[in-house]
Amino acid sequence: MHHAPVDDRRSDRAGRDRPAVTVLHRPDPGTRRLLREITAGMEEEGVPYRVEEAADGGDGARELALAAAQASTLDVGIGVDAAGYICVHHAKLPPDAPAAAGPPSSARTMGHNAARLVVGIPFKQQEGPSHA
Amino acid sequence: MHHAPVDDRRSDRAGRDRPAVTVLHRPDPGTRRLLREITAGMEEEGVPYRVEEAADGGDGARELALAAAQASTLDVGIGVDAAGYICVHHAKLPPDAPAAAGPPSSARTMGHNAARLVVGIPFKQQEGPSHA
Amino acid sequence: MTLVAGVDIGNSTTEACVTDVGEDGKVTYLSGALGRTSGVKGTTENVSGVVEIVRLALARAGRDPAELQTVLVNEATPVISGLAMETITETIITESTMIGHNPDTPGGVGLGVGTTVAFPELPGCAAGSAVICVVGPGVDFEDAAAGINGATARGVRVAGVVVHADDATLIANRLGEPVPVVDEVTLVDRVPLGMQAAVEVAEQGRTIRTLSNPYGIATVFELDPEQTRMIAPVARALVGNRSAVVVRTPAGDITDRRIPAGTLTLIGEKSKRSVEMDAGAEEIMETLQRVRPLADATGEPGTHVGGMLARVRDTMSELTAMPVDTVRIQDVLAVDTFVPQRITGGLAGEFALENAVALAAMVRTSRGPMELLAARLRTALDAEVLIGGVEADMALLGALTTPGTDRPVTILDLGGGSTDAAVSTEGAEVHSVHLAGAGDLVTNLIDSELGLKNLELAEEIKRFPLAKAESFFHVRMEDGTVRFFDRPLPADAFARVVVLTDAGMHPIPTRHGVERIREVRRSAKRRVFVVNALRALEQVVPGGNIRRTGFVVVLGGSALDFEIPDMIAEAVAEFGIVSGTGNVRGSEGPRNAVATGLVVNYASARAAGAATGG
Amino acid sequence: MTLVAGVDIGNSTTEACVTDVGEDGKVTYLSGALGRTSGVKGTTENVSGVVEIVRLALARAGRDPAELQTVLVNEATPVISGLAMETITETIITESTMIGHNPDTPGGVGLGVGTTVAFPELPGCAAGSAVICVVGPGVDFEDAAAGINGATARGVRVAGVVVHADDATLIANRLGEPVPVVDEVTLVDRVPLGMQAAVEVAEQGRTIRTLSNPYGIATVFELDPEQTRMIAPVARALVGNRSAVVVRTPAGDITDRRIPAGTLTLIGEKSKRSVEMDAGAEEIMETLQRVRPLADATGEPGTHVGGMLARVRDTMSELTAMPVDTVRIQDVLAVDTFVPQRITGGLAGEFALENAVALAAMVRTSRGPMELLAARLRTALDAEVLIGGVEADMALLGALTTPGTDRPVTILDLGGGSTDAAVSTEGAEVHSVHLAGAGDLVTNLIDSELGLKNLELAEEIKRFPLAKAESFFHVRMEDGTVRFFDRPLPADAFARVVVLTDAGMHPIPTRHGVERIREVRRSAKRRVFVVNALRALEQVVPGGNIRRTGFVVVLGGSALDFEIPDMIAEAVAEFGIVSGTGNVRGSEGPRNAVATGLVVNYASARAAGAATGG
Ligand SMILES: Nc1ncnc2c1ncn2[C@@H]1O[C@H](COP(=O)(O)OP(=O)(O)O)[C@@H](O)[C@H]1O
Ligand SMILES: Nc1ncnc2c1ncn2[C@@H]1O[C@H](COP(=O)(O)OP(=O)(O)O)[C@@H](O)[C@H]1O
Ligand SMILES: [Mg+2]
Ligand SMILES: [Mg+2]
Repeated sequence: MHHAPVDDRRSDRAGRDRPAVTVLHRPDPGTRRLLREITAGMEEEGVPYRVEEAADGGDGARELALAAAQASTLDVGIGVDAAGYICVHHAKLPPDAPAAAGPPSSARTMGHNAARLVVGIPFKQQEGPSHA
Repeated sequence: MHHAPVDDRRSDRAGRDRPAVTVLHRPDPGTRRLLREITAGMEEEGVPYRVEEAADGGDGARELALAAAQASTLDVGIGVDAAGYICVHHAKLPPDAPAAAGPPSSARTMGHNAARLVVGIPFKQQEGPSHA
Repeated sequence: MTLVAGVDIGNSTTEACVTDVGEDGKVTYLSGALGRTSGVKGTTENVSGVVEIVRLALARAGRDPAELQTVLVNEATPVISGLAMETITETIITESTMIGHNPDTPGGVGLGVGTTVAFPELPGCAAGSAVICVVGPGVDFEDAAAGINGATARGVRVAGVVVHADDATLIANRLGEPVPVVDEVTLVDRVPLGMQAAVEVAEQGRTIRTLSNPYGIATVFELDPEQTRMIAPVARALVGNRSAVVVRTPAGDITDRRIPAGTLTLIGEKSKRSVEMDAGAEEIMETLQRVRPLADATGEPGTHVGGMLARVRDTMSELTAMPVDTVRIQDVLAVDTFVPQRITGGLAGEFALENAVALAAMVRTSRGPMELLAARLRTALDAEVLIGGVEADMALLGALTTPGTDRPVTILDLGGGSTDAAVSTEGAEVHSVHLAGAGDLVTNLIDSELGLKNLELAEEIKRFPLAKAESFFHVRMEDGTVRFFDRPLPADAFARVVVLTDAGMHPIPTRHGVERIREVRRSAKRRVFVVNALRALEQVVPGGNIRRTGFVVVLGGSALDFEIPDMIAEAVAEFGIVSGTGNVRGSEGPRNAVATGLVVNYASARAAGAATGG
Repeated sequence: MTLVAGVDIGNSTTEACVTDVGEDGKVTYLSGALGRTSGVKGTTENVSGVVEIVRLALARAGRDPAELQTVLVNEATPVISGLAMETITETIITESTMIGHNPDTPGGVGLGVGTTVAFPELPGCAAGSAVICVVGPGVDFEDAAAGINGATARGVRVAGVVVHADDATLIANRLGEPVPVVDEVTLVDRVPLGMQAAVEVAEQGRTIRTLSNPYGIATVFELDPEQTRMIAPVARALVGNRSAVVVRTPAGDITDRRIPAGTLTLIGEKSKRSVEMDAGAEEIMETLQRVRPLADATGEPGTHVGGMLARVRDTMSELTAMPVDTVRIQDVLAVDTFVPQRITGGLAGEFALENAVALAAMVRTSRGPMELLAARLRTALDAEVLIGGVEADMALLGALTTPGTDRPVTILDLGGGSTDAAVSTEGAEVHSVHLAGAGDLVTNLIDSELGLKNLELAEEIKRFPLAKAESFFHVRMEDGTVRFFDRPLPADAFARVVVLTDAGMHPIPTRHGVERIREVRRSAKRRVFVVNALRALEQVVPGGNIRRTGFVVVLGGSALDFEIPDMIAEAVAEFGIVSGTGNVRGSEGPRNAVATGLVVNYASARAAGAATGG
């Protein structure tokens, strides 16, 4: 009967059916640092996540985010395009109305807000210049 | 800014992205009466639904329900097999652990409970002999 | 060095500590243990429990039971509590005047007025007449809607519908002109026909406005002032509902009757006063304050309170083997409560929250067969067994091992059956009281106010926070935070309010929301412990002036609660005293005070002996 | 038949009804209308509003304005209210003794004690020492964790962490041995270094137990009783937090200072009494009761209350063009409230709910330039304009058109600025009162208690139910029911508490949950209207005995509220009187009573005239 809370750091390695926000990004080496910030935002909020590389193609952050949201068991996805532009989407939102979007400098905040979309608390505001 | 509540009776005809519980059934003429009871249960609870015929195949109620749940924008689906056996599933549940299941006589209650799964209130108990 | 065990036999819990005491009185604490008290405190039934707990403590200290030299036991005077609860109001509907249940899914919105007519009679209704259609069991919703639409087409004004089945939305959705529909009326057959009636359904999230207002009913039925006065209680009973039906019957009425619960007589040492039970807790407690100290309490025979006190006395006499007529009630705590109860005469299983009074009574029995208990323990443990000092003195000594405390110190011992307090002034004079009502009363209030009929679950609700399973993989805690789980939650937890116990997640099988359950839990704790803490302090501190209390140390099992200590801190905050949960020996929290005090007492006597002897 | 309009110029709202009055006094009501009063009640500024509303009513009745023969206007004595609020407590932290904010996501669980050391100094710490690591801005969480793990590997006991960024979980997750981490400490640079400190984080859904207990802090820092007494306020300030840091600084302290708000002097017609503002609302209202009827009120100059009353007088004098020194305060309503305020000296933007007192004051000015107003209306409407009887008399006459009412009748008029009451005994003698505090005060309390700084939104929160947007397609209403929408909700509503107004869904930009906002809303309504309704009834009914009130009819804009009438019904239930919301002429609800009463009065005078004349 007792359920252990999810250990966030294991999420990447975990199976598909475990609840997690999905992050879908272009296979660009420059996004590494960004992904670290995005996932840090989610980890701080205590929401599990899974990071996946998008197959080749010309999709932008929004399309990636939507696909990620649809793949997510929590209905929330993040897309990161080759330029590092970030989009947060929800599977139940109209495709052209994502929940949030921002430049690379907003990576941490985007992670927090994807998590907050799951938790259902108000979004965090982007503070001054970013960490990224 | 003002949003009109969904008119349940229009749900069948509505588009894919509108929130609705999906009902997936085998194309058996005998299920008509059942479908009426199932959808009545949801309509009474005020939760929109959409009814679809399953393509040919040997799937049972549980498989149909799971597919329906995955197709539903509300994550909740109902499957009805050729024998009229009914299953209520949720897209986030393990495939082999549906939320509820019952014989044809429980049709109305199954409809209520699929709706309550969406609304998040305790299930209705099946009362004595059924209407169906 | 002597291996010494201190043992505190409480009403609920037996606690022990194992220590090494030097010749000079220096004490080295080795370990502690606790467990349920076996049998009634102060009787030989306690032996098995004590032996088990002392052995456990010895094992934890890594010491051989054979080494044990001395066992110190408290002077265990049983303080036993009894508990009874009586409803003092009753709501009765006569002549099917109204339907005031709150179905989950009524249909339509608005107000409809007309003459009640059974669904099969609809075709016979004259065009132009206004009717309220009463649909009995077995009628299909499509047939019902078709029948009503047909009547409307003929010019009958069907102004509202009352249905047996859970079909209100289904019917309303199929009407040409939507009208209010109230459903799940179980006894629909008893709705009087041919009478004027009004059906009202409010918008989602709102409550009705017309039928909950006497002048609204007067407008609807064109009542004169006298008739309005008569109908006013019906309006009042419907306040807060989302839907309702009012039928105008010749002698229909709804009464909120006070049940004559009887008179409680409080016999003080100097004076004696009576108070009506149905006056409520506040008045009872004020009366008690005027006759204090209490010598006994009696209830008018043949009344509810008579029965309540008789039950308490019987339990006491059974537990202590004292003759019933020698049982003296030395304190009572009355608490206002309510009990969800089915309204007599309702047509749809209407419930009302009826008022009730819970009465906890406390009896201090004569000192039990302590010598015999000591002798048995001597045999069982093969050690010297000494009966220690007065329990309150020992508890104070133990409490003073809490870091940061000093005399004058006041202890508040929040137990299961009683709330005890003692004060030790600088002159070391000790004054103590035992008050009725503590943790068990809180559990009982939670059980009855939520209608659980499950004391074990009520105890869990008391001790652990709530959450709501929001999906199969996460819960929202009562503070609004969210917690994720790896595996899907148990199916019976989903969409339910659950209590997050040590042993897992237990669903609470009621319709109450998290907020409601939380409020009942917190208010029960307040009604018992805040009231008793203030009562106890007031009685025990010099001159009743709480500001002069010194350090207040809160002890006992209920001081382990996750919110009671905060409530007490807030309640005494205005007195500007230092109050907090005890931390016996800097490590035991609010536990082990008496056991520790026994050893402290023994050691200082020994040191004094050594000093004079040497 | 004469086409007659009754017009009621209220402080907030102007109401009219249009009627045909026969020679025999028979009245046929044709239509009604209402709108905002233009300008101050009883002045010529009202003309434009009255004209517009009368025209609207005529249009609704389908009558030509030229047909209008007579306009009846109430004797509009302006009753003007002023409102002021002052904080009376202030929490101040000195010497950075504690960090008591509640970050959303602290890290780790438990209690850690050690000496504070800045993160860059960690490598210099001796093995075996216990430290609390203070991580300033700009340090990456991986670097922080690596640094701490490194120190731990060297044998330094890092017992807890205090961080500037929102990184607590990130750091805690990366520590070899998890320790409590408190984050989002904005002024982390001011945490004193080299001091003993304790960091505590409770499990999710729980609150801290050690640092909120004075004996817990005493245990941690090995304090003596005197030091414990000093630290007790810190413990008290931390009660209810999930995480906290306490630093032991030589003179650190936290004080909950009462701000000397000054003395309010209530001058009655017979006696005069003073009361300290910081004694709170209850004591102020009790003092008022002892000097009633009030002739004036003054506040000690140079104090907060002096300033409050000066502001009220200035507003009054401005609105009415009366000299400031002739303004007399005839009633006050004091209400306890609280204001969320930043704690002085806090290191992390800590907030405290400081106590405050809101004071509504009511001034009845002399009768305004009614004759001039009447003359202007005559020109503007081209009709006979008559100034009707006393307002309270007219309201009573109008209220009696509510079905089911009879004399003796009492009206309770719940307006915007004042709560008025009048009683008409069987002898037709009328007694009336005007009390300070009504709908506008409720709106102000909601605004300040929720920290909205948006009166329009506060007014919406007062009037409409709340919901929480649970997905992009559905909301959960405050009563727990769910409502679906066709299209996704506006993005700014998602996961927010929204108020469901007539004009759509408006998000409430605070962190408060539905329950909290609901409780503030309901308690504000109770504190103003339940208090004032009872005060008004008590003052107006014969002998102050509410049981002898007869029929109570609730009128006014605030009687349209979706919960105030229910609250008043519950409050007066125990008196066993008939009380409900008025339904003027069986159709107007609690509106149009004075306008209707004016016509009733005119018609019966006319009938009497016709009878004697004929
Ligand atoms: N962790 C806990 N939280 C809340 N209440 C508790 C906890 N542990 C014990 N209690 C309560 O303490 C009471 C027993 O107190 P205790 O001091 O053991 O009794 P006694 O002094 O009569 O032996 C019971 O009502 C029990 O519910
Ligand atoms: N539908 C409503 N619900 C709640 N309050 C309302 C409603 N309509 C008006 N009010 C309140 O009524 C008050 C004005 O009352 P009103 O009787 O018009 O004032 P006055 O008698 O001073 O002209 C305002 O505080 C306003 O917020
Ligand atoms: Mg229904
Ligand atoms: Mg954080």
